[in-house]
Amino acid sequence: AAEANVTTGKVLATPVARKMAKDLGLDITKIHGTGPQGRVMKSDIQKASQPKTLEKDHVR
Amino acid sequence: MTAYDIIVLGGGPGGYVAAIKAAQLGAKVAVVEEDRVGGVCLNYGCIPTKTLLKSAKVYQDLLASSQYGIDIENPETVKINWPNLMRRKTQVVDKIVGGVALLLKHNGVEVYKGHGTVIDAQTVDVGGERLSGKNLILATGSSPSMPEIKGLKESVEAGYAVDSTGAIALSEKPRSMTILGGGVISVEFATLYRSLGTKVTILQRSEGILKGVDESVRDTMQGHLKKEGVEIVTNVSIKHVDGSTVHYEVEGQAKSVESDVILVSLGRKPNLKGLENLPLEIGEKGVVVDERMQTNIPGVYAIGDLCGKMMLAHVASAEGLVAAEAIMGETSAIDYRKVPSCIYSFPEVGAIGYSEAEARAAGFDVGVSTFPLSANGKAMAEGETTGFVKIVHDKKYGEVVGVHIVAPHATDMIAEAAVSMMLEGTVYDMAKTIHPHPTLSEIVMEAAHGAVDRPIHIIKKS
Amino acid sequence: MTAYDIIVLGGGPGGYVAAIKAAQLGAKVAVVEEDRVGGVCLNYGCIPTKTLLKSAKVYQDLLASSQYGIDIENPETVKINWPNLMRRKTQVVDKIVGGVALLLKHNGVEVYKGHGTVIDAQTVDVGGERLSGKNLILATGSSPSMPEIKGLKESVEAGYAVDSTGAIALSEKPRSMTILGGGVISVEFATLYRSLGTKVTILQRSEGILKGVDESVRDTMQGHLKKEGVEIVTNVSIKHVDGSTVHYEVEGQAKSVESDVILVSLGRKPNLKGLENLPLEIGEKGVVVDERMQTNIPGVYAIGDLCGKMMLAHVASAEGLVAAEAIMGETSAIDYRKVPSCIYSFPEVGAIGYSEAEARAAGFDVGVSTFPLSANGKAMAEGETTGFVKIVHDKKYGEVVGVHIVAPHATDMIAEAAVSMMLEGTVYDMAKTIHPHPTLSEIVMEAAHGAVDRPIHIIKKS
Ligand SMILES: Cc1cc2nc3c(=O)[nH]c(=O)nc-3n(C[C@H](O)[C@H](O)[C@H](O)COP(=O)(O)OP(=O)(O)OC[C@H]3O[C@@H](n4cnc5c(N)ncnc54)[C@H](O)[C@@H]3O)c2cc1C
Ligand SMILES: Cc1cc2nc3c(=O)[nH]c(=O)nc-3n(C[C@H](O)[C@H](O)[C@H](O)COP(=O)(O)OP(=O)(O)OC[C@H]3O[C@@H](n4cnc5c(N)ncnc54)[C@H](O)[C@@H]3O)c2cc1C
Repeated sequence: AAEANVTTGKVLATPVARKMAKDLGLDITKIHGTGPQGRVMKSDIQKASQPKTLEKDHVR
Repeated sequence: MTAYDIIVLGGGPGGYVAAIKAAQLGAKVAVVEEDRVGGVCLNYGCIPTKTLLKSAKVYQDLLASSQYGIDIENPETVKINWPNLMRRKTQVVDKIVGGVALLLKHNGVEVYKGHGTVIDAQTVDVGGERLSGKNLILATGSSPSMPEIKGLKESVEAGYAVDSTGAIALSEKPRSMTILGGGVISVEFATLYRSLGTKVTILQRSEGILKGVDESVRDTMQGHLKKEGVEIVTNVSIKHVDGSTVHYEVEGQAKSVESDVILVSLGRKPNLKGLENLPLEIGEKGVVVDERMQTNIPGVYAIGDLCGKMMLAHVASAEGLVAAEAIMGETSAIDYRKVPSCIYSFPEVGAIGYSEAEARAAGFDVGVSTFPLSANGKAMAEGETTGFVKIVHDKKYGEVVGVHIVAPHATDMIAEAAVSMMLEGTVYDMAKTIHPHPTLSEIVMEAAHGAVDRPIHIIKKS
Repeated sequence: MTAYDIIVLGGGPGGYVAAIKAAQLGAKVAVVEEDRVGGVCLNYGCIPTKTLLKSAKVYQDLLASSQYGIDIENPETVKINWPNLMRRKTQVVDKIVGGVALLLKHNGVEVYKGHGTVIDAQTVDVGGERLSGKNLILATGSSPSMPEIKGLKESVEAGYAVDSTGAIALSEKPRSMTILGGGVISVEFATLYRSLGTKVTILQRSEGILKGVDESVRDTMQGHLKKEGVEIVTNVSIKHVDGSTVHYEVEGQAKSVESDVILVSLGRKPNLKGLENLPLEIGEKGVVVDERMQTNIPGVYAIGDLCGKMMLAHVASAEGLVAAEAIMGETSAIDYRKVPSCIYSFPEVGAIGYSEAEARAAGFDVGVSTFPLSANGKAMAEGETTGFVKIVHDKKYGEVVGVHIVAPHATDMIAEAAVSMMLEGTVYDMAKTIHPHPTLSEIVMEAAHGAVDRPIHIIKKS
């Protein structure tokens, strides 16, 4: 999968990811998408919304 | 004078859906319909043609049965029972039309039977009775165009030339049929009658049939119809009609063709009768409306074939929903680039969005990927391998902007593309979507793999 | 000793797809296959069954043709030509298997014919020849389980009892067949043989057939099969087999059934022969792997039926892609909740994601909406109205988490749901997607409308 499309302006994201980001007050353009072609998925929002300490986990 | 929130003029797939939706949203609604509810689609269009096409398909399958190991000892004993075939069509239509009448009733919509004349933006007359409505939805549909061709009117009167409504109610199977025009409806009738054994000739004014359809689809369908024995004459100029004979010119040569039936399928025009009192803005294709289906007159909406944006039943219905919602304070709109259209030929065609040429003209950074049915396991298992899928995408993000399918179930298969495009899906998403094996739908995944990188199941020249 | 980047053991839809993908990504790849490439799927499973099912469908359509207005004067002259039916099956299989062999060749994959024995994680022996590979992909598939039932072995030897491979190669049409087990494969064989006129009995140990399938689908299919004349006996305990007779107990009563053929369809077990030298971790269903299909041994991957996650060809292929990509340094993974599965019965079944019960058990705020085929215009036009769609969604955002379709083309229709779920689409998106009219796929849109608010084309009790 390619890198997130942050630089190109448009963000590929799923409807559920968008709704969840809005609910949680997250800026979807700043979230790294792991779906096909860097699409932001529900799980990416869930990860981003977790406390910072946990974020290390997914860096591996 | 009975007062309504909304009066809907015309009970076709545009009008009846708008009426039901508006009623569901709480409006008091009347529908005025001079014929049966269901409009052209249910009574004379989509449904009767597909019912007859099913019979034609059964007949074809029967003739080909021995290739599947099912023998009919004496194939001459297979007979088309024309009265039964027509009876089934009528039964199916009656049942569906009856269903729509019930739906209207259950949703509390009142149906007035008769010709409606719009008096002003709030008033409609039905046979002397006056209805008043805060809003008006015009859904009067369209009728076949009968162009000025010398002798055509007489041929119609003599019973040789018919329009599509005539062509679904012939009293016997014609031995031969000449179809004037090569659009979608022509191709469906050519499929229907050719499959039943009629000698079919299509006379087409322009260079090829199915104008507006993706080039690869046109080529495939034209080739396939010819292979099935349909004669297709292009670049034709029709000179005059003489009874059962059509005289035409092609490449400077005068020719003629005689047949049992002449089917005139040269486009349709909006039904404006009854609307004369409204100062409606009317464009080239029909009544002009904005995104919410409102005409130039506030409170007066127009939908479906009357507007002529895309003369399809599902467009009429979708526009009906938009109009009903607009009146009831909800906003929605249609992206016409995401509306599928179908041809119920054998094999079927399902298409949505930009054709390859349109996409290039629109300035996309166009990527195209195709995959043939002949490399698909299920198609081989079914013995029906004519067809392909073509995915047109914008390379920038990989967004799918057009999908064109020729396949036995293409009209059902195109829904995958429709929902993908609705969700602004990319070829990456389509490729990553696991499609079940063995299915025809795998061709979509394979073509998407081809767009991303390489398909698995075909040798790609690189 | 020839050295490869990857050795793939087994050339089924798991192995051959993994090999081609890895080769496309630049690896030097060998496939070891003791039978023909294509595995169970192409040679004895998916493809031959669907080819035979097509013949059965043609036969059924033929018997029903008069309802479509196509008469066969003397229906008794319709004959199943068993040798031709079998020959077509063989031809289709040979063609597809030949195609796979060509694909492998064109992608530069070397195929070794013979039984492979893994010596260690880098070495495979094929008939004395040693191949070395930096990585190993195990794709040896599965075989039918032959449970310990008294007399079964003798019945197999006497030629009465067969497994699925035997059931696609019978020398004549059986007058009667008893099927032990009520899973997907059983239902497909029941459909096949019942449609061809065989008297079919299914003996099922548990309360109902099609364990694991959504409740509504199970009920519909069970009812439909019974209506078609398949005898389904549930809560059965099989006691012993005596030649062509199965003795069983139901509700404390001893019973028996005699038939031409006994089909044993009681599950499948992973093929571990040749893998004995590897200290593989093996779970209840098969070889245990991580998300990237790697086993407990670094560099050794396993895919497909051998792992037994979902015993489906498209799962094997998708896992093959994951393994090939993992080895070649790309990451991908499969969400098994977004994998469709199909039953090629008449009508077909296509399903994906959570069943209603599973969704509730998983703790979703479950919404369910269904729409029947009997209210669909195209289904009426085609005269095939048994079926429905059921959409299971999570009410929080409306996300679609399961779709279950019973319909003539359900196996193609489920692709719409697959791509929707891949894109995390909601019922709102499905409802707003304009579906072409008239198509079976409209039921998906209608059910989605029902999930959001109200469908248009049915009277909903509220
Ligand atoms: C042969 C054929 C096959 C077709 N097949 C398909 C297909 O497969 N799929 C598809 O999507 N589309 C198909 N179409 C097109 C489809 O039928 C139309 O797009 C659709 O019917 C348009 O719906 P509508 O509601 O706008 O108008 P209509 O269906 O034309 O309905 C208009 C209604 O208004 C009534 N009416 C008109 N004026 C008045 C008045 N003044 N007072 C009272 N009542 C009035 C008419 O009697 C009619 O019932 C086909 C068309 C034809 C001719
Ligand atoms: C009757 C039937 C119908 C089916 N229909 C469908 C369907 O419609 N759709 C669907 O998705 N699935 C269907 N399946 C399931 C499908 O066939 C399997 O899921 C699929 O074949 C699994 O692929 P695989 O590559 O893992 O294994 P397999 O297809 O079993 O291939 C394994 C290969 O490895 C070879 N092999 C094994 N051990 C060795 C060794 N030591 N050395 C060399 N070669 C070896 C075998 O000869 C075989 O060719 C059906 C199965 C059956 C039985």
